[in-house]
Amino acid sequence: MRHHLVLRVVSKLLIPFIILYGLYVQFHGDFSPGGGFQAGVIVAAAIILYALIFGTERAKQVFKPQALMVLAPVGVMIFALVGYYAMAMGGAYLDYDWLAGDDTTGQHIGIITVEFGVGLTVTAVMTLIFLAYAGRTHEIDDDDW
Amino acid sequence: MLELILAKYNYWIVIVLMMAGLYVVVARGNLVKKIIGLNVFQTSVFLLYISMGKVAGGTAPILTGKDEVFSNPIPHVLILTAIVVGIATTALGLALVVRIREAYSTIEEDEIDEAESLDMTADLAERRR
Amino acid sequence: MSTLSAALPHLPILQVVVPLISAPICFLLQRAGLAWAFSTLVSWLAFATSVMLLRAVMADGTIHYEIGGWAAPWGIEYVIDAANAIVLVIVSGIGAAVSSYAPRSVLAEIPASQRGLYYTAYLLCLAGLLGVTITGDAFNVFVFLEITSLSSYVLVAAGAGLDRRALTAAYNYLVMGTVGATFFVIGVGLLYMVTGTLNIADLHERVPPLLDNRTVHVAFAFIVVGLGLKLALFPLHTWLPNAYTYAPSTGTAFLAATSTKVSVYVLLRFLFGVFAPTSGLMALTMDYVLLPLAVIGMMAATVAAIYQYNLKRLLAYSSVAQLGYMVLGFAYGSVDGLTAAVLHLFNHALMKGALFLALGCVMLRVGDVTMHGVRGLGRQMPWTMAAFVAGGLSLIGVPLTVGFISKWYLVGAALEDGRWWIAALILASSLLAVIYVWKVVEAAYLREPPAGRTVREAPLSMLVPTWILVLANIWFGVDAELTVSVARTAAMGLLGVAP
Amino acid sequence: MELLIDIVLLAILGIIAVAILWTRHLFVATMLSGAYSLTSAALLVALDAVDVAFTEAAVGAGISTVLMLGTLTLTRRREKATNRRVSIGPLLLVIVTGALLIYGTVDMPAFGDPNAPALLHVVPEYLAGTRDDIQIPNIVTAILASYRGFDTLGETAVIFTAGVGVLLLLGRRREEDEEAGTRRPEREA
Amino acid sequence: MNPSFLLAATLLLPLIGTLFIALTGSRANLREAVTLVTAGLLAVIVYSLLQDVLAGARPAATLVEVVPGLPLALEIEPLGMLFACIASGLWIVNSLYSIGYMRGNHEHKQTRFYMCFAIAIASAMGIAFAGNMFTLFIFYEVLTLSTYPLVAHKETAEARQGARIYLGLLIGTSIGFQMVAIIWTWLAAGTLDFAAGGILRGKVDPAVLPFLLALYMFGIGKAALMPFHRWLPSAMVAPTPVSALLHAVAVVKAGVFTVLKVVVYVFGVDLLAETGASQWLIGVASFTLIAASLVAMTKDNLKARLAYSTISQLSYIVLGAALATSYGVLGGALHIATHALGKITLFMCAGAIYVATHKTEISEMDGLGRRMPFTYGAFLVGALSIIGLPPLAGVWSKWYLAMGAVETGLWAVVAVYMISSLLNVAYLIPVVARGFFKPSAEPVPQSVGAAAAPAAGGLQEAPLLCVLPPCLTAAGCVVLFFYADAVVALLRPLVQ
Repeated sequence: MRHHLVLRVVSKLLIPFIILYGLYVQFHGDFSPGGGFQAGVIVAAAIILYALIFGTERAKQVFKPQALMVLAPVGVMIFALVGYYAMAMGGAYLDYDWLAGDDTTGQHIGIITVEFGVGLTVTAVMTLIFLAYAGRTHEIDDDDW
Repeated sequence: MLELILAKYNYWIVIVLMMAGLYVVVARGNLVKKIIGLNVFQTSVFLLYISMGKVAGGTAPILTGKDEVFSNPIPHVLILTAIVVGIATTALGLALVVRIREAYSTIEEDEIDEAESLDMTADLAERRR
Repeated sequence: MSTLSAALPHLPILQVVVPLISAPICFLLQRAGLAWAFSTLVSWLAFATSVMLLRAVMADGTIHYEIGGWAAPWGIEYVIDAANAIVLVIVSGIGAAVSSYAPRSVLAEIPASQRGLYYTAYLLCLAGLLGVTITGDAFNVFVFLEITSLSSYVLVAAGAGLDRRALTAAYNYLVMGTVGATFFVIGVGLLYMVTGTLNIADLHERVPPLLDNRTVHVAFAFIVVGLGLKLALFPLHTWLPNAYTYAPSTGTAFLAATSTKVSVYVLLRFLFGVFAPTSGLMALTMDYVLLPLAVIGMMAATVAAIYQYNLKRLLAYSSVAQLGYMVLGFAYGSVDGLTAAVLHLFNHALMKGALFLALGCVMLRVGDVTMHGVRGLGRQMPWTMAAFVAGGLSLIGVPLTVGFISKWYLVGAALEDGRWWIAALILASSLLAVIYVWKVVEAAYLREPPAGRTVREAPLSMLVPTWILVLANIWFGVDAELTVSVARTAAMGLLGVAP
Repeated sequence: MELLIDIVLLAILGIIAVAILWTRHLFVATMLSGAYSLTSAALLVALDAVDVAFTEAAVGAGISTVLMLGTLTLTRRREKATNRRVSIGPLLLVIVTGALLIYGTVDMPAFGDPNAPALLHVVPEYLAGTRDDIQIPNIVTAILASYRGFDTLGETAVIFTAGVGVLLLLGRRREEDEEAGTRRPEREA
Repeated sequence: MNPSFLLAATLLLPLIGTLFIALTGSRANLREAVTLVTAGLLAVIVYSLLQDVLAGARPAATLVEVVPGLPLALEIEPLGMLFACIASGLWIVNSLYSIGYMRGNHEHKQTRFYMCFAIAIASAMGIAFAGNMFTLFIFYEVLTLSTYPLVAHKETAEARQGARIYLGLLIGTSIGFQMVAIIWTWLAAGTLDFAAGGILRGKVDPAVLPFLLALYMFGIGKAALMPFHRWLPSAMVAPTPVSALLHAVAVVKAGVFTVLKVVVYVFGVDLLAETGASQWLIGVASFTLIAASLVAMTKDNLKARLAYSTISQLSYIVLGAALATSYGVLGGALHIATHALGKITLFMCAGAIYVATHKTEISEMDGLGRRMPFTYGAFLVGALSIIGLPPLAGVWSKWYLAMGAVETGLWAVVAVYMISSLLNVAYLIPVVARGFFKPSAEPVPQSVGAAAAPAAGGLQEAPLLCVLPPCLTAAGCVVLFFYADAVVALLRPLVQ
């Protein structure tokens, strides 16, 4: 689809906004619908859009698979480590009350951190999965459809 | 009677949808179609769950400060998890389909069965040698 | 030491989250050797944890652990009693044995670039199985069941390096497993709808008064069918033979010895820990649906096993039959029956673990696990084949092996119940097992190897774990006091009978 | 009004489901499946499940459609024609299963019942707890990330597992796999 | 030494022997020496225990408690002592014979042969000294499994087939019937310990006692009660030493020994007598007894004929037990000893003939007696003992068995014993008669056996180690005739 100028320009404009929206969903999940998972999917969608328009090879240069392969496990680890940290502080596993001096703050910190971990993993895994599919074949041409 | 229908119609339609999905899974021989069927099946189950949490006249479970009637948030939480599980399964299933296509040059169940019985004969022939 | 004692109250959660967080670490390690060493270390840690938990449970009774500090039923709690403590031990124990065994086998069977991922999937599977077993929350069961299932599909599909049929086997497993999981979720949803809770203990209080509720009946049906798919209850077993045949040797050994067992346990937990049907429609279902299916499965799968040429498939069919034994045991609904079921769950894991590990050795050296491949191996790989024969004898139920103890209790429970025909069928099926085991024995010991084939005995790194399981087969066959007492405590706990 | 929206959306879902059953073109089926998810999302909004709707739209209509399209480019577009006749066995199975479920609905609380048992047991504590202890507005997030946070950890692990699986299956170049598919395990001499 | 220790040693010693046989497998002489030394030591231990038992002691040892209430326990009582003496004593003789036979025949895989043999003996000891039915069952199964490789020794298609039947029937009956019976007993009586007078009195409805007894009797496949006797002829594909010691002594006697144990210590003779639960068994045993004798007459293959003879003789003992009288039980127990001596002699002679001439069919053996006088002499003595003629041991057991029948007033059973003895004459004596009196079919006998050489006088005996043992056991038949009293004294406590 590289020759569709309109598409390229529009998406170039859109992609930053999609990612921004993803970040909003990520960190505003406490207040409105959304959270790590939805945010992760949105950001991944932005990356996938980029890959579709500009080609997987170029996408891989921007979003390096090696980096994604680090981010995916790190997201899970962030979540799990919050649990361990609470445990080390004296609470039960994942007991956010122990993350800060006061329970409510602790809960907020906990929720935001784990949601971040979820978002990281989802973004990375979704992108990786897409790249794996895409890496399996030649570039997708219009004629394919 | 009407009351019964009004009380349950949502469940019934959702159940029919679920069964349509399940039918595709069981009856269709195309591997991609099966995955699509699974998706329809699971999505309908999500609807069933959410339906049971609905409260007439309720709102989305987001605290706004006013004393409102909320729909049951627990099914929402569960289904969020289930959706994630669903996409994970779909991704893995489709990856398998891609590999199957590469290995067998087909994604139709009957043709794969044929190829596998050929594999079996080849195995035996090799041992006879 | 102080950190250790501080960790003690957290053992229940550590049992699961240590393997769980190890999976991403393993993923990051990349190099196969490191990934192996790490996953083995974690498996042994998990094993040690489960042994400590079992001891604690047997000494002090049920352990509760509230995750996130939220009391049940609002939060998710872990509940450990004798029934799941023994399952934890078997899962982590088999995990430890299989992962110690793995490197040479994985080296031979799995392409270099996939080995690290394979170990990661194994750790996820281990964490999932442990999580399913230990949890006291119905929906949490589903989540961890899916970790298990997805990683099992991966473990099976990893066999594609050797045989493309691994792919279709994994695909079928995935479709049937997903349908099963979805059925389970429907069942749990229906239960939630009428009770408002997901906590198993809470459900146990709220469901029995509703035993005449039709929604509960349907929930029961869906949970049984869903778990039936996962545990390969005849006739829902069709995914199993291919999955076990084409998965890599280590994957087969691990899955065969653990995953269906855990599903059996979950079914057990739901049947007795939630529904507790002593009368009515559900009790009738157990008597007239579950029991006959178990019996038919036991016989049909045994007969099918006799006609198999590929030994992994042979053992897979034998597994279906053995699952029939377990379901039989708890379909009686008596303490004796449940004791027999739990006992067999443990014992069967030991047998199948040993047998599949022995086959892994054959796969490594001969590259062919068919009747043809094992010809004359009795002399060429004496230790491997001796392990296989010992496992086979256990499968038949020869005295001084765990199989005998299982059969003793299964038949005893059937007789106690006055179900003569079932006792007769159990014995008939174990006699048929003689046929398929002996086909292998004859091929290995009484036939000449194919002309020109020379193979050496398997390496020690594989023989030792195999023989550890074989010796466990004998040890718990000679001294069954521990297993029997745990199984009995478990059975009484599940039935809510005071000791 | 709610009822009307509800029924219209359900009807659309029904039509899409039949169309999926009917079509032989996998591309069409994929698109229909996306549409199905999108319509479901709309229905979920009507059922007050905004979080779920959001996710279903992003996942069902977005990611999974993209993955399916990706699969189709790697495989093929059309289903084999012979597979379209109605098969009795599966039909029977589906009818029995459906009938069983409908039988189960008889004793269910009515749709929208504000006094359903599910609303009376754990939910009130969640509402109060979210307001007082956790103090965030989105109750779903509170339950998801805190009360049932462990489920969410599991869920993240599920996604991670899928990633591991896909990488294992598709992570390498195709030629490597084809080469590998034909070999027997190296016999160690 | 501590009797419990000695008791455990009877089991351990052959197992240790097995280990050493395996280790010395490459050096034949050393290996055979190990076998002989082990056999000798075992006999010494058993006979030292015999002194204790005669003095009234009942040494016991618990090895391990498998499941609460189900220990692996050993305890000596007279019947078991008798069986152990026979098995361990004849193992020495048979080991000598094995060496001659296996070498004479250039058999392959001799190490495996001796190892399995030693394990089989260990399990026979376990059966003899088992303190409860559970332990007995376990060793019973081990005996089956350890003899399987011996039956399949030749590894030909025929051997595989025979071994399959052997294993199938023995495992099948034991798991299919015997195990059920044992579990049933356990559930009913709450124990499986052998106790004088039985453990079932008042625990099982007398109406189902015959059924339980049937499960036991058919479950003890080694007793070769029809219709589960097919394994015994099938097992004849094994090398002759195996047939001699195991399928004339250890294995089959383990079967009838178990029958006696069950009758005496599980059911109790009195209980059976009172309830008449064993009446049906009299019929089945009598039928087997006569039918097997008749079949034996039709067999031309010597080992097959001996096998059917064994089936018939085993039924003597089962019949004795079924009579449920003290004489019957005593006679049965005594018959274990006398028949063992007689039959092992016959088998060893058959093997000696095979080693020397490679002949297996009786019709081909015309005139052999003159060339193999020692072998045929021993055969004659063994045959006469089995027929039950004085001054040979066989007469005593038949006497007691007949007494038992008289005691119950069942004259038909007496008649069965008598007819059967006549049939014994009809199928055993022709073998000897053809050997001595028929002219040889082949004029110039060519030696096939290793050590055999047509020396002056036309002697063509098998190697010394093949001929000496049957002569020894034949002599034993004579000796036992005079010392039967000692055996009866040993067994006396059984029926008091």
